[in-house]
Amino acid sequence: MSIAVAQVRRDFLVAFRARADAVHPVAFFALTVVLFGLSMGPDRQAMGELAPGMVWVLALLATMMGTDTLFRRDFEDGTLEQLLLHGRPLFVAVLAKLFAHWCVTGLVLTALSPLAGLMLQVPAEGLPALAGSLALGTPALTLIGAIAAALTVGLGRGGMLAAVIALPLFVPVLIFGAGASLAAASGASPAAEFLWLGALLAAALTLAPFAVGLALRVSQEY
Amino acid sequence: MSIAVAQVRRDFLVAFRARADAVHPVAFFALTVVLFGLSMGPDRQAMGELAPGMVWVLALLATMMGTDTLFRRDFEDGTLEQLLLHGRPLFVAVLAKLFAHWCVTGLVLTALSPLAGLMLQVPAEGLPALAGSLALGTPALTLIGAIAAALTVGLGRGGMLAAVIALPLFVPVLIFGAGASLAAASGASPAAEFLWLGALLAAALTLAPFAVGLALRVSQEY
Amino acid sequence: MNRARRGRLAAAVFLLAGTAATVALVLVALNENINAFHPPERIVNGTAPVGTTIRAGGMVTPGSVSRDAEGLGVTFVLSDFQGSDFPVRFVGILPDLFREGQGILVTGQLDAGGTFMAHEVLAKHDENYMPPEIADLAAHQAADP
Amino acid sequence: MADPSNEPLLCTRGLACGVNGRTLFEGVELTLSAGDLVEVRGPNGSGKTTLLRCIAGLFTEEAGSVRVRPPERPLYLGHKPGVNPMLSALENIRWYLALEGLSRDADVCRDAVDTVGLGRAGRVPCATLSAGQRRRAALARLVVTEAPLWLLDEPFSALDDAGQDLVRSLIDRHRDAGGAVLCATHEPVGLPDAGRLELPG
Amino acid sequence: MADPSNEPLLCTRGLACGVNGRTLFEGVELTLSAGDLVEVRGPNGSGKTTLLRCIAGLFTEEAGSVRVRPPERPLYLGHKPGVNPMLSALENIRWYLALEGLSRDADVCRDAVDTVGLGRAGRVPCATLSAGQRRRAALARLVVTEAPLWLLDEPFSALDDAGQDLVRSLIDRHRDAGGAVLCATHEPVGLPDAGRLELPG
Amino acid sequence: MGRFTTWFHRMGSPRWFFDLSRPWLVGFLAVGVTLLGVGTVWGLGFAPPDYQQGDSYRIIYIHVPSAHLAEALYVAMGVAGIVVLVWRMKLADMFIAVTAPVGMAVTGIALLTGAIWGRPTWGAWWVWDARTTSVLVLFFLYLGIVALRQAIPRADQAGRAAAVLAIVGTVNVPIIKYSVDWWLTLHQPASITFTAAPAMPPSMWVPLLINMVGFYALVAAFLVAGLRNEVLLREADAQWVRDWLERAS
Ligand code: HEM
Ligand SMILES: Nc1ncnc2c1ncn2[C@@H]1O[C@H](COP(=O)(O)OP(=O)(O)OP(=O)(O)O)[C@@H](O)[C@H]1O
Ligand SMILES: Nc1ncnc2c1ncn2[C@@H]1O[C@H](COP(=O)(O)OP(=O)(O)OP(=O)(O)O)[C@@H](O)[C@H]1O
Ligand SMILES: [Mg+2]
Ligand SMILES: [Mg+2]
Repeated sequence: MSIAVAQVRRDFLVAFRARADAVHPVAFFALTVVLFGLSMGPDRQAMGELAPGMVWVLALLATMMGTDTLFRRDFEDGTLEQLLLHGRPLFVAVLAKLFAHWCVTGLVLTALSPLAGLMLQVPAEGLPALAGSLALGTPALTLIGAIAAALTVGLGRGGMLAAVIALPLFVPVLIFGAGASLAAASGASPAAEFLWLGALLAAALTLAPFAVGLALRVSQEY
Repeated sequence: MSIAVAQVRRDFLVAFRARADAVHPVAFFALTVVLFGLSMGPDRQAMGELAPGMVWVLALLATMMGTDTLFRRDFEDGTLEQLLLHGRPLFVAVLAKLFAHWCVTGLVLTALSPLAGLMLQVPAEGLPALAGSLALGTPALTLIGAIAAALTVGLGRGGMLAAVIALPLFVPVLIFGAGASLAAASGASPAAEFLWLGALLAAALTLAPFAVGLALRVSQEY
Repeated sequence: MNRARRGRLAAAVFLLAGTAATVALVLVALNENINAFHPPERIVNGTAPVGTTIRAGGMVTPGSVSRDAEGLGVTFVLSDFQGSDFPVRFVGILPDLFREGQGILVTGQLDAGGTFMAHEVLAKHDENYMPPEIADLAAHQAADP
Repeated sequence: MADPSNEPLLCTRGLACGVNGRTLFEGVELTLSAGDLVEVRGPNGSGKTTLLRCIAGLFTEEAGSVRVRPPERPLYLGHKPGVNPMLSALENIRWYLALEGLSRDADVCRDAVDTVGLGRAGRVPCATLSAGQRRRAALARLVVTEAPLWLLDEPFSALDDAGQDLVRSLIDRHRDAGGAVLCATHEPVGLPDAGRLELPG
Repeated sequence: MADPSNEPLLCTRGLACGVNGRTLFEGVELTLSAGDLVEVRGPNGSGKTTLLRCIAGLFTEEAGSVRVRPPERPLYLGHKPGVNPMLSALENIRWYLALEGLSRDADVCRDAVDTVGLGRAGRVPCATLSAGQRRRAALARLVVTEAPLWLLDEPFSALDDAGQDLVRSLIDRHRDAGGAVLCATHEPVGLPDAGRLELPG
Repeated sequence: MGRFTTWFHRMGSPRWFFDLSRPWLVGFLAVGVTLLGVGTVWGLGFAPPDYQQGDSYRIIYIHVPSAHLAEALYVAMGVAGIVVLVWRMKLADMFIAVTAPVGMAVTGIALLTGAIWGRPTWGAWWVWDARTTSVLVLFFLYLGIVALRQAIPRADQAGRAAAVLAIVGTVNVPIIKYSVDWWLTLHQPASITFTAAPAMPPSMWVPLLINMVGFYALVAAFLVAGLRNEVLLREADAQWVRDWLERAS
């Protein structure tokens, strides 16, 4: 357990030191929301109908960009090697790392999503479902994105390759997440979508840490 | 002049060797178009009206992600130092680099945009203006994005910081670009927007190479 | 000419040419009006598209505002005071500045009958500020010169 | 640390590695017991780094076997320092101790950082350190570790004379305490009783 | 290359550099004329790299002046090799020649790559080379350049014995041809008539 | 400009500024607080209501000064940026460091008051017209400078990078200023210009002017205080700072 605590502590400390880095997924989210608002022309009502989906896609993109740097820095300075060598259960350390990362990205995105929704004209009754679906969805996205990030970490490519690998896996999360918020915004009950989201999160939480560990080992050898 | 030719040749060669890397902005564009299509729910007409703006935002994001890696690789392996040291007009080399980069990203995005427009239900009469505005707009985006990329290259942060810096400068390009395509899609004449886009491109083409050169020199010292 | 001098000359020429091109394009562009909205004339003569969301503007014709007996519905006529005007229908809360003679921007769709079904009404305010008494005075002066 | 069992700390049998079908080395037979020091020598590109990473478990061998005496894991110090640039040397070593499951006593960390000669430079983020100072921050791991087998890849690189002496004394102390060291290097370590493995390249 | 004018190749007066308000060195007075070799020595973190980068124009001095004899620019070989990993050593050197405005003759490139001992390894993308081989790819610049002033930052690092001898012979040849070399290093270069600049650290 | 003068600028200025600026701080603070008090009470309590907007127009007394200041601060940063790059004057670099967050806050106030004002007058909290959008861009430019500075570990280099960005961003300022004339915006054109009589009576514009000057003075006081702080931080190793700290404590 102490290894999880130490890892979380370290990653929070790093995030705090590299503040600019840690808030960037969030800044990216805010900026893209603004860009979408800008580009949409005069039709505010049509926008409101589509907006929950947009917010979801933007949150997804922001999460994805965040996961990209998740292991890269550690790979480059060699601390990832040390993490792989220590011989205690790797998935605990991985989970701790992902948890710390989610706290400074997904959680903040979730908290900001109602504001973003307002800017993009989401009807007020859709906002709780939007935030709720993101609260369930962003951890799943982080977990899935981490697999792609781990696989590509050694390649020194920008986040693009990871994005291409992860996006197909993101699709189910996106469909149910956006579905839940769209349903709520148009007055329907989003219960079914929420259950699916929960199932996806549970699955990701169970499998992803092991997949990430494996992927990290493999990518050391590129 | 020979320096420009040599730089373009080299960058094409690198792009060809690191194919996977070069096509990623394009793959990102394609995937996000699909994601948006997926997340938008059933209202196809509302979507059609907003779609030109969406395509534009997605092209902008893809370009931005591309510019991020523009100098990073060269910085890390030290070839950027050599580029800065050679003592011939730096802006020529910078322009050559940006030209090569635009050919493998912006140009391809432009070529793909009618297809993306069709997927997102842009009315047929809006497609030529969409592609045309991207043809003028993406080089401007590349030039502007390069300034931000150059400023942040030494920091080893993901592309996020560059995104935050560049996005405000992107806004005018986005407004006129999306404006032109929206106008054309709704049957109006996009002539004025095209002129503005042209003016922005000319301004970016004139100033950006020098700003990039300056920024590269400054960021060497971080 | 040595290498450094030649480089500087190239840069200067490049900068000059680029600036000239930019200025020329801006000047042409400024002459071209951006169709941010459709003036009454275009709505009336049928240039504005029917059935898609557009933006239109004009002045509220004095005496044309009629509110529904029940609900928030309101109908009024927008005009350019040069012979073109068209009816607008809106359901919702109007801005404080909405009044007769005021410049208004509406967003919505033109229906087949030529009525503009607005879903948003924005009031444009000009740069003049004055106390009510002076405004009254000015109005009187304008009325009887 | 000195283990009563007689099993050697490291034992490879017929080890072979290759990349893209080209064999770098084959038939490497190494046995390291307590107190052993073996230098891996060879021209550039001969596979020294690959051999060390293979023994550490970071690269998969083509043939043969590697056995590190369980339950131990080797300490690996590679080309990359393994030091987070946003954290100070002190904070880095704390994290490493937690990974290894060792006591994270503040004194232990401070001693380690002082031992490698960082002093005040050990309290600022490593991003602001020079190449050699960052390398020293990595050496602090050698001070605190309890792993009996060390795998060092060019441990002298970027270090000044004092730094090189420091590495030598650390290796010495470790051998005295019953450890073993496998060290890839281009210049002799300069310690007595050193074995030598030549990779032909 | 031998210039008739009597101006020295490099001349610094009262040069001082610092980071974040801390002064690393000050009052550095260096004059390098044709045939000079000066070793910059000093403990880790004393500012050797900073000095070289400052002379190359990659870092801004705090006080004093640097003058490299115009119209020349120095050659700088830093901690980073300056070699694109996607390109082969051959392609890298071709690009460098174009930057410098020199002839990009295929023979010249091939000779350079052979001289630094890469041979067949000079034809594959540098990403697949070992640390020392990549360093050799960077050394190829020393073979082709016409810059009279060389700034070398730890040129021996990661090189095997043959590689170190190669660097020595390149420096020798360059001095004979009327060039000058400023070299930051932790071990003596081992060439006659070497000057020495000690940074206190 | 000779090397000596450059040296003089870099080494001499911060201390010179620190020694002289204490009275400025007090003066700006006093003027700012007084004028803001007078102007605000006059504007909110005694100025006449508007013939169309009634009392809601009174937000003008905060909106206009903050909006104006937001632009002015950015221009000042751009000028400081040129000084940093050309003469390497440390004080200019510190000025950017201190101004960016203040400018961001002031821009935030302008945006917020504009949005609050827009709801009753225009009928919408936010519209994407040229004026509002360009001010939002201004906000993000400030944000970019703050983020960039924060990310760079070396202070001098951070200053130069921020200077580049500050200079590049100044193209936005004329756009903000003239957007209301160049394009059709929902935002009104200028009421007060230097070339024509104000489009409002003195009973309205005098308190506005007082508030404007008060705002400027208050922000100047903030900047001086911030700069003094920055000088101490940046020169912490210098002997004179140690002496000063000794005397202060
Ligand atoms: C969020 C929305 C708004 C933004 C971003 C904004 C921004 C600005 C800016 C930047 C200026 C300074 C122009 C200059 O340099 O002179 C300004 C001035 C002004 N604004 Fe706004 N504004 C907003 C909303 C409003 C609203 C709703 C009103 C009232 C109808 C308003 C009334 C004014 C007035 C009266 C001036 C002074 C004009 C002058 O005489 O210079 N603004 N605004
Ligand atoms: N990015 C940075 N930010 C702040 N300080 C730095 C930075 N880079 C280097 N320094 C400081 O500058 C000093 C000199 O660094 P430099 O790299 O020049 O040393 P060096 O003599 O080359 O050392 P080495 O022998 O380890 O390579 C170091 O003490 C370091 O703390
Ligand atoms: N990622 C890779 N892909 C393909 N080949 C590689 C890769 N990394 C290394 N090699 C090859 O493996 C060989 C051995 O590399 P290694 O790094 O083990 O050598 P080394 O003995 O450590 O050399 P040096 O003394 O230069 O550090 C090299 O010839 C290199 O060509
Ligand atoms: Mg090696
Ligand atoms: Mg160094």
